[in-house]
Amino acid sequence: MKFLGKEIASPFVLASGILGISASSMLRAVRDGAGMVTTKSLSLTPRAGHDSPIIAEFDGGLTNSVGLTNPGIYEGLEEVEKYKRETDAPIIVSIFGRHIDDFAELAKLVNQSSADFIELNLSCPNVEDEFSRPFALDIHKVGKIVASVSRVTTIPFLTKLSPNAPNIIDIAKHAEEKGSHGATLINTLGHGMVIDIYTAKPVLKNHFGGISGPAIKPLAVKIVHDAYKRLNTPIIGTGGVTTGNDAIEMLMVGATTVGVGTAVYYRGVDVFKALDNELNAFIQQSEFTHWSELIGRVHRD
Amino acid sequence: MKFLGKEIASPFVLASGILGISASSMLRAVRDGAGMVTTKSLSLTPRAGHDSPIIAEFDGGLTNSVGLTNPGIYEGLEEVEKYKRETDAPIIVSIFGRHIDDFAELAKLVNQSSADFIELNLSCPNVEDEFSRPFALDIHKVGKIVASVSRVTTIPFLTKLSPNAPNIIDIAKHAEEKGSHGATLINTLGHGMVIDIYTAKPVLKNHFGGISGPAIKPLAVKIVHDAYKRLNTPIIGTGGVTTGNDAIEMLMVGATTVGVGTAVYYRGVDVFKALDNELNAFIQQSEFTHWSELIGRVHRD
Amino acid sequence: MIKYPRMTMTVVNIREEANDIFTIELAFVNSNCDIKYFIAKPGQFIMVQVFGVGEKPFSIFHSVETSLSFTFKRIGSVTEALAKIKPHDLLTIRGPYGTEYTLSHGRNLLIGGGYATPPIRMLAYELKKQGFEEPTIINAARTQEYLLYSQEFNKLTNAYHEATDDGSRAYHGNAVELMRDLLTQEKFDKIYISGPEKMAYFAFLEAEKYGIPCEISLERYMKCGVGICGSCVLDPTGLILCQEGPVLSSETLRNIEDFGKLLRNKTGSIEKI
Amino acid sequence: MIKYPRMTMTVVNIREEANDIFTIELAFVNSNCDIKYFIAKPGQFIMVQVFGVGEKPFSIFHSVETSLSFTFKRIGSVTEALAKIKPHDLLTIRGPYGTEYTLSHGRNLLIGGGYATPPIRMLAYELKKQGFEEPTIINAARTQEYLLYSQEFNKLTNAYHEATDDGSRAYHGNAVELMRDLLTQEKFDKIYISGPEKMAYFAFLEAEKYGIPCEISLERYMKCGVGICGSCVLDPTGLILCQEGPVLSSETLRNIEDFGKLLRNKTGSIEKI
Ligand SMILES: Cc1cc2nc3c(=O)[nH]c(=O)nc-3n(C[C@H](O)[C@H](O)[C@H](O)COP(=O)(O)OP(=O)(O)OC[C@H]3O[C@@H](n4cnc5c(N)ncnc54)[C@H](O)[C@@H]3O)c2cc1C
Ligand SMILES: Cc1cc2nc3c(=O)[nH]c(=O)nc-3n(C[C@H](O)[C@H](O)[C@H](O)COP(=O)(O)OP(=O)(O)OC[C@H]3O[C@@H](n4cnc5c(N)ncnc54)[C@H](O)[C@@H]3O)c2cc1C
Ligand SMILES: Cc1cc2nc3c(=O)[nH]c(=O)nc-3n(C[C@H](O)[C@H](O)[C@H](O)COP(=O)(O)O)c2cc1C
Ligand SMILES: Cc1cc2nc3c(=O)[nH]c(=O)nc-3n(C[C@H](O)[C@H](O)[C@H](O)COP(=O)(O)O)c2cc1C
Ligand code: FES
Ligand code: FES
Repeated sequence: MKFLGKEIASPFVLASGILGISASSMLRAVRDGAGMVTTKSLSLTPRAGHDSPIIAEFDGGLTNSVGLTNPGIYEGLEEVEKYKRETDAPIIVSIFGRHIDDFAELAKLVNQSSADFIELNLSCPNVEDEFSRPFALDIHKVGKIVASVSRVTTIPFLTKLSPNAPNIIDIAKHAEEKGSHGATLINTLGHGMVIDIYTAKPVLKNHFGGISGPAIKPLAVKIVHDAYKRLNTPIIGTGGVTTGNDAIEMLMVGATTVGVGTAVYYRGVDVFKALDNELNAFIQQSEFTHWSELIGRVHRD
Repeated sequence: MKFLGKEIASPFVLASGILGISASSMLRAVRDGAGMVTTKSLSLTPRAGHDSPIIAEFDGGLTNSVGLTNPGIYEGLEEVEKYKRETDAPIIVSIFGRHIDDFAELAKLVNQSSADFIELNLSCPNVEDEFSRPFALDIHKVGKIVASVSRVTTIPFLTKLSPNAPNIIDIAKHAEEKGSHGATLINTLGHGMVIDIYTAKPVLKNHFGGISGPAIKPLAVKIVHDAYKRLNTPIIGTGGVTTGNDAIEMLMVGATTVGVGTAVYYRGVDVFKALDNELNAFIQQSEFTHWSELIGRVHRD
Repeated sequence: MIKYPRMTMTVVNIREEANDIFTIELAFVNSNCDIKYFIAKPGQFIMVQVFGVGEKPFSIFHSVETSLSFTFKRIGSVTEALAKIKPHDLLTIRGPYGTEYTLSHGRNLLIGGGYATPPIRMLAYELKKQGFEEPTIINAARTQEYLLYSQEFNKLTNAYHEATDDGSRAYHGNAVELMRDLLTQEKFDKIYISGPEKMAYFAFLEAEKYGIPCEISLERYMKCGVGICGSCVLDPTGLILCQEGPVLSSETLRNIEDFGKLLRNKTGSIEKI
Repeated sequence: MIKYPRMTMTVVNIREEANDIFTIELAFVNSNCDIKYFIAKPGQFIMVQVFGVGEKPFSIFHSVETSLSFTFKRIGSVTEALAKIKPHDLLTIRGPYGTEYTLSHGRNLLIGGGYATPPIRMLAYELKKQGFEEPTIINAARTQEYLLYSQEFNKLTNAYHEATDDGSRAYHGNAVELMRDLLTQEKFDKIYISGPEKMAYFAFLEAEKYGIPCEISLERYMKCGVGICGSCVLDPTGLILCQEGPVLSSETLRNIEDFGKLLRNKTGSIEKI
């Protein structure tokens, strides 16, 4: 099975921001059965992000305010080279900028690396105060960024969007028209807040964070479902996938591959092995012969 | 403790759409410890709503596509009279219209009844196809509806809003400025989809529905938190409250009372008794003497 | 945590019991769900979903570890679709939901009417299986074609009575009339009823005269089946039939003013029965 | 379902062990949480949160059903805030996380350095409690003021050794030098180490020369503590220290090229140790 021209061994993609700082942890995900990995979102300069606590669990998932911690694009791309020396499994480099122009500058650097794909993180809801509203809420800014990246890159790139935009499907379509080669749907839902009732204080140091995990799965499934009907490019369906059955839902509504983030919290990094097994068990008992036949199944008949 | 001038025995409010069709079921919630109840949203004419399945559970809550089933305002108000003959616990009549003008017409009828309050349901995400985008996403339409209702009513009314609006806090403030006496935050998050993987079909007959339950609690808590800072009117904090501790979070971020919907699914209609007990157990072990002291606690110091 | 999982089951068999009355047997498909099997009790129901058509409540007619069955009458869209089901098709169900008949020793009278007879059949089997005394059974229908399970009832008890509205077989008259006759001749300790609500209501009144406790299974329009939509609520007590019923005792029924008189339709409007 | 609940605990006691080194004892408040108590194992850690300031990992120093304690050095914002804590204040923790020292029979050498000594103290108590042979213990610090738990170690074994960098007490030199001396005189079956990473690294190299297996507790910048942020990952194996450590065996350490050399800072950038 190929994804944007590259062979993938499984539909599971390590989502951005989960263990994706070092080549070693991404290689581990691949050894454990991930078909593809995404780096932590990289910016032009290193960022410490927010102070801990950066995660607060609730009944249904996580709220996180990591705040885009990353060692910067240069050190990040060194990890990409280390990674590519060890495996053919595709790697997606996630990038984000403070200004619209930053994206093209970052994309150019990634384009010169051994990375397979780029992902534009337009939607991280954890740095609003600093960066004003996320770009992903504004269809025109998204269009502008995508067009600028399209002009400077030769490797395919995906656009990652926020479920906070009521018009997310229109935005995804607009991005496609401006040159995006695929969509990663969805980023965390913003914002969530968890209160410690004994001290009457927010648990997160940054007070609030993006919501991920099983809680957002039906939202992600609906968005991927609708996007599949409008888009001609592949979708990395991401949001709350924790079991093989969740992944099957995601594929059936139209995801080409399936992003896995918070499930690593619940089931450890070898969740990829478990997901592969669960998916294969289903395929074996079904009329299907390969997981790719599940893609978009809900839209048939 | 008074809510908009009416005495309430507990902070717990039966949320709209849960068992709220008949006086008898609302009286039951009151007997079980609810301080206040909300009717199912009523429209000018009866509505059958969507066909079953109208609920699809996922790991974290429910998706529902009830589709605003209701016997119409006239029969609905008869139930209100039956209810008020039996109890002093306040009743909120939830109304929704197809057109902007419907709200004032409905509100006039409620104003003549024994109802204590009105709630404008501007945000039900289950009837979009029929009614185009929910009013709650459009700040100007919300303002218009609120102003029109304000002109024809003498009893206080609340505005119920949708978390799908990225500017929900601005909308709530605008509604307040136009005459709304309180805000009910939040309605279900739209839209969620649950797929049956053995048939590759959406579980809900209507394919998708609004998301409620623990999954939306951190989102609701954040919205109530932010609204408390901006509004001068009371908030019915609603979304995912399932335990006494959840209610304490909601009060601490600024809810004056706490809406309870999906918890009835998980814990039965006597959930109100359980919530009261759990809240009181906390109060007894704390430095507080009454639950009302918890309101807005997070914003102190 | 899913509180009420849906189970996708395979159709083993469908047979027409009488004109427009069908029985479907379903088998658990082990891999499909966390729930590998359940055994329902007489009186309980399941929500059965036909994809693309709808989901409706049906009483369980037979339930063992590997399979379960229900009987239905073709009257609307879902039952229309169910009647067209073929073996090996998949159906999704949830449940079992609701209260059950409580088995008790003594002289029991079981009354089943029309296509609401399945819970009575299941109850009769259960009484036998658990070694209770042979009950007296009344099975009533409009015409003889609609008398379900006659042979089985005959084997389950020596005191089996039938009634048809048109007199096409056995007693000429309805279940309540036959019951009235029986009550003048015999003493019963308990009466179990499942049938059209009017019939059940008049049977209940009759039993009250004699001071005999009943357990009666009621039907209401049920949209959710899990106690939140409110469409099945009974006045004035606010009883939630999908959870606290469908089987109700005489003590409960005495307080239900709606019983035999009013129900809520699809919109929640009150209608006469 | 919460996988890793937070527990709000009451401060029972805070004491200054040495200059800038404090021990806090926390008590479980029964009603606060689903978890009524836990008993941690030597080597495990907790994430301790001071509201409004931050959350950092600390080794557990002592753990019984009703309470637990940790020792910390005042070096930054969280430890600064912790040093100001008073009895009856509340602290929120989560854990215990991570791997533990595995107790084994034979001649054990325990090496603790500076404020990383707490797990070694807890291990020594556990060995005694479970009736293992008396271990040899090396306790090292910059100066005598920083030699923690001297009296207790003295009671726990007859083979207790101290070292100070400045020679202000006992052996003049660091832990590795003292260890080197001991190894020439005695044979050990296993070595347990907790201390600054450079010290641990050289102690490990020494043990490798003699072929003695070690268990060593490492520290890395830990933001999440639960295996998702990636800040604690060790190269080139991708070992996730917060989950698969902090206690690592010699077999594991042989494959960690970062050990004693490199770590990731707050941004994830690689720095020399
Ligand atoms: C607890 C319970 C157990 C049941 N068990 C059985 C069973 O074992 N076998 C069986 O055949 N049926 C049973 N029913 C009734 C069954 O659910 C309905 O017949 C079903 O709605 C038919 O679905 P449909 O889509 O084919 O018809 P619809 O289009 O839904 O209905 C056709 C007509 O029947 C009316 N109607 C539907 N359901 C009800 C109801 N519950 N009460 C009053 N009027 C109704 C509708 O208003 C309409 O006029 C049971 C109902 C309940 C509540
Ligand atoms: C598993 C584990 C167990 C620990 N146990 C203890 C203990 O029992 N007692 C104790 O005092 N400390 C312990 N630490 C270290 C402790 O977590 C740090 O000292 C803590 O970060 C101090 O927080 P702060 O906010 O006061 O200082 P910060 O402002 O966070 O740190 C001050 C300085 O120390 C550096 N630093 C902080 N944490 C680390 C780290 N983990 N690795 C390398 N450099 C770091 C920072 O970069 C900075 O330069 C442990 C760490 C780990 C990972
Ligand atoms: C701790 C954490 C950190 C994340 N960091 C990033 C990030 O740096 N860039 C990004 O595009 N998404 C980031 N995400 C979002 C995930 O990639 C993913 O889109 C989201 O969590 C939904 O998927 P999940 O439910 O499987 O976690 C992060 C999520 C979590 C939980
Ligand atoms: C089955 C169901 C029906 C609902 N119907 C209505 C409705 O008619 N009007 C309305 O304003 N909200 C309706 N809601 C939304 C709830 O009132 C509430 O705002 C939402 O479910 C979030 O709260 P919860 O998580 O406690 O359920 C409904 C919710 C559910 C689950
Ligand atoms: S069917 Fe919905 S409450 Fe009973
Ligand atoms: S501290 Fe986050 S992965 Fe270990």
